[in-house]
Amino acid sequence: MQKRGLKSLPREKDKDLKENLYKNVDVYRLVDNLERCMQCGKCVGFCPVASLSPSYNSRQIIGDVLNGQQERWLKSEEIWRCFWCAGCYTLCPVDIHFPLLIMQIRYRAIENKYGLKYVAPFKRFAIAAWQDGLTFVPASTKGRDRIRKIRTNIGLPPWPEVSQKAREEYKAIFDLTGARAFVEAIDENDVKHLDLAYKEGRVTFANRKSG
Amino acid sequence: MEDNIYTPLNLNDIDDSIQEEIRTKCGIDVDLCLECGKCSGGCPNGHIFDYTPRKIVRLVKLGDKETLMTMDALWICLSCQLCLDRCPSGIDIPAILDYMREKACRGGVEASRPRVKLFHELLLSSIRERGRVSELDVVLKYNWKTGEYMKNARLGVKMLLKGKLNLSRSRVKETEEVRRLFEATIAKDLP
Amino acid sequence: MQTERVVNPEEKIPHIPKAVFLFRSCTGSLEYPGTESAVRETLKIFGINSVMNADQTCCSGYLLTCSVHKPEVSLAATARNLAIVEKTGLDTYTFCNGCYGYLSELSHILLYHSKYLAMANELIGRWGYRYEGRTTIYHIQEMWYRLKERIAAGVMRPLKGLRVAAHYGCHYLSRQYGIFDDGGYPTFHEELIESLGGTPVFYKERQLCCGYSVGRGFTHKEVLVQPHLHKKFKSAAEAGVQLMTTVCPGCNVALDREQPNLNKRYGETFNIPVIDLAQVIALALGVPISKLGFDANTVALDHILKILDYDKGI
Amino acid sequence: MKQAGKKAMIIGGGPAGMEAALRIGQAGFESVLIEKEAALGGTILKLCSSFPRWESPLELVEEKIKQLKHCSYVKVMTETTVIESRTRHDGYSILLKLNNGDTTELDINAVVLATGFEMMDVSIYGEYGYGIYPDVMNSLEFETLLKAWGDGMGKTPQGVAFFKCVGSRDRSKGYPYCSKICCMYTAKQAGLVKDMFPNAKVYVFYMDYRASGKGYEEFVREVIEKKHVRYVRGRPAKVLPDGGRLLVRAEDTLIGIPIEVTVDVVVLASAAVPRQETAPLAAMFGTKTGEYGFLEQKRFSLARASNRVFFAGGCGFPVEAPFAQQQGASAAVEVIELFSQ
Repeated sequence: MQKRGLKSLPREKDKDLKENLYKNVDVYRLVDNLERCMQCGKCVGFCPVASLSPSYNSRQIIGDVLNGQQERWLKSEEIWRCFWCAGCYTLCPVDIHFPLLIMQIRYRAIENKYGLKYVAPFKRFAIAAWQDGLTFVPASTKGRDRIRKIRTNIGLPPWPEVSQKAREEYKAIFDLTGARAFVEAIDENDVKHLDLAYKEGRVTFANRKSG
Repeated sequence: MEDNIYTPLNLNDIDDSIQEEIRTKCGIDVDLCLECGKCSGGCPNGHIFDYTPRKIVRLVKLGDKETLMTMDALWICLSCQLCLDRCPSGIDIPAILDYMREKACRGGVEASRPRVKLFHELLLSSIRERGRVSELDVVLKYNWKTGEYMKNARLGVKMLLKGKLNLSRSRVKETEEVRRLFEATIAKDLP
Repeated sequence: MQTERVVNPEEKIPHIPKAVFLFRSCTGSLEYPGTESAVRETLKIFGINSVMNADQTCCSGYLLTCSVHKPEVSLAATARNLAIVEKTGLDTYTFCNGCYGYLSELSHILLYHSKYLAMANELIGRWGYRYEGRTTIYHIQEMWYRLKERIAAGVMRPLKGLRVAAHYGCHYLSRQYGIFDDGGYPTFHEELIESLGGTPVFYKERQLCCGYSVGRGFTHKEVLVQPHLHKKFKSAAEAGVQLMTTVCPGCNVALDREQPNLNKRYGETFNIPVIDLAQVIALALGVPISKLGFDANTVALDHILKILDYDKGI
Repeated sequence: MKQAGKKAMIIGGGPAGMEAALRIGQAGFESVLIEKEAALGGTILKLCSSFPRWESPLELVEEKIKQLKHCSYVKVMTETTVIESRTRHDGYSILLKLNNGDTTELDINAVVLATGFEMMDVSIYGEYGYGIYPDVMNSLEFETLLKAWGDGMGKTPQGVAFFKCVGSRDRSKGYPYCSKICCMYTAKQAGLVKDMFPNAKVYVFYMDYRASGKGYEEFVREVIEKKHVRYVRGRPAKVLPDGGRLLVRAEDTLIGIPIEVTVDVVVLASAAVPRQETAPLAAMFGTKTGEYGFLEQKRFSLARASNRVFFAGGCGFPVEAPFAQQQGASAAVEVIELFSQ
């Protein structure tokens, strides 16, 4: 057992430290102010996910995206853990909307066929949504009947009215924007193993029983 | 579904014992550390350390004895003293690593790089028996113990032809004193 | 409530509208229909007609943030839905934090990136829709707070000091600008609960996220969501919370459906029913219990109704 | 012999104002020092000890008051405020409200504003619970608590946490500028707590510590190394009530893990903003204020805001007491230069 499972990281060369490097992640220009980040750590202090799995560190993800070390995160397990609660955005002294950034990192990961197992469960919802114009429609008829029963006893129409016109238009939007191809390209059984990007360098207090 | 979910470290629960030990035993006060990162920048192996030298000093401050003893950096540090030489506060990080290495060995903690530990032991036992390192002895024992018998054999032959390999199993006259020296230091004070 | 970043109710809702456009929420209408009916019944009590429209589809924000499709879809779908609302000339009132968060974020993006607005309008133009950003997006909890005095006056079944904890949900508070309270320490739900006769509880993890919001409930249930909820419910139970209110059916799903799993996994005895703030208000204002759809909840409310000695029949 | 048409008024009796009044008086020109509080000294009266040499600030105030009494050209009027002023050809005629309630009008040829700074209202930071939890206070309020502890009153704390950059260097809820002095007075306060309660745990949550002055870095290092105050790099995210104490959530960015700590007192080093009186006074004398309400001086001048109006000390930008004095002296130089033409 010579190697302890730690593959050696390339010396973090600053080979690609060009300006506004984060632009190739922030393709939709939703986090234009990323370069204001002062690395102050307020977001990680609040983050409910970081307090459970320390290798998830939003500050370091921003730091790496700014310094051009994005590849490390594409193959990582951590970018799929964000709860999207945007508490980091609420607290950030420079108003960086981090969830919008991690959403776009996830797109880059999906393009490179990483993390598909974390998108697969929603493929069903997306496909169902084209038909129903609604999300979260239970797949089983038992589930749908239960909803119809509850809705009728409280005096609501058995099923939320979504007009046929609405469904067609909603479905058409998916086709026209190429989103349908994107959804169908998600291959559920491509369960590539994802590695924790930052587990080394983490103080693992995991097995320490604290109060 | 066992539950070793991480809970954030509470700073009040930091046990200063390891920091105290290093202050008293090695005479190093880690509070002097400016957290500037000069040591980690220069460290030749820094990029494959799981904890860079600065983070090791930080671990001492956080009192994380368990990680200090099981981390990989303990065994792949070349103790080249560059971090000590560069440190604006003169903190002797190699000495901290030496101390933690002894503590790990004494505590029976399984080394993350067993071969490195084996090599250390072979060198020391050769000095202990013969008062100095007899290279051939150590190399052969190392190959024997690691099971790679013919490792570097061709290199060995070339060195022999060039007279670079000292075949004699040389020994110091007063090996008895060297052995007593080992007994005196190893036995006692380390917890 | 303080500071100028926060809008005061009279400013955001200058006068009480006669009718509002009630934006249908997928979870709200399917998982917990009681929320939708409670909202409509309560608005009816105050003479506000809630207009719903069958052409309005899902806001598609949830699927967007689960990264299952790209922003173009959601921008176009939002533009389309809001164009429908603009045709009615009413204000958009959502009763789900998710819808509110996604609608205001996506409309913000549409109105600040003319490129995206043009793309969306061009796409939905083929069906005659056009989004100009005339409608303002509200959340129904803002209407409840705006009607605080009238609600307090109209209470027929006071909550008799029931220990109620408010769960604010992240997507509303994280809008930061133009909301009713500072994201750091909101109190306006507690004021509402107090006006209904309940005792609000400020437990330690009051503002922890429900953890379900963006699909982590499906992908990381055992790894992250359950330990996270365990932390939240342990703190709530210690503070003696008897009932929890949410303003988002998504949070309702997370907090309500997960309690039995937590009890099984951690050997706890959590029994805190979770219902929408609108349902609590409707309950206090005397709306018949049969209209509130409590049987959709996993954690039953019978012991709460017994404490408030409401006979289940009415 | 008081020279006609050479009378200066200094508004604000802090270190800057006292120094300006003294220098102008010593140069033989009449100077009127008005202060709205009952005693001269300004903010430093509230402080205990000082950096970088741990001296008591009261000694500085007593010394200055002694010198002011000694100088006959200086007239000190405490509990006096400015009501309004009319511009005249060679200055202003200023209506003052005295401590006994009635008013008086003085003809003044040069005005030195030295109204100082105050703490920003940090209740906007709901996440820290200022104004909600009693044990969360800003640094000025903490000075009074330090004094109480010094006299043996108040409960002995087990843990104190200092938060730096609350309101400063924050473009979303506060001000983008760095208030310059918080790093040093927070280190001083932390050191004092450790002196009074050696086994209390004292934490300072910082992003950087800016100690760029004579003896400043050694001062902070002494607090860290000798007094064992634990400096944690990471701006705190949240303060929660936890069994009667306060739980602080933050990240230790130097090791990259989220941390928590339970303490009894949380001190917020809030941003320093100009006092509310600065804006009306500046308007009254027609001088311009900068983006955040601080007074702006004309280019190439030391302390001149407009041809007969000068300023010194905290109302220009937050500044330590010794430097406020220096600014007071340079304002005095410009007044003296104006009077000796």
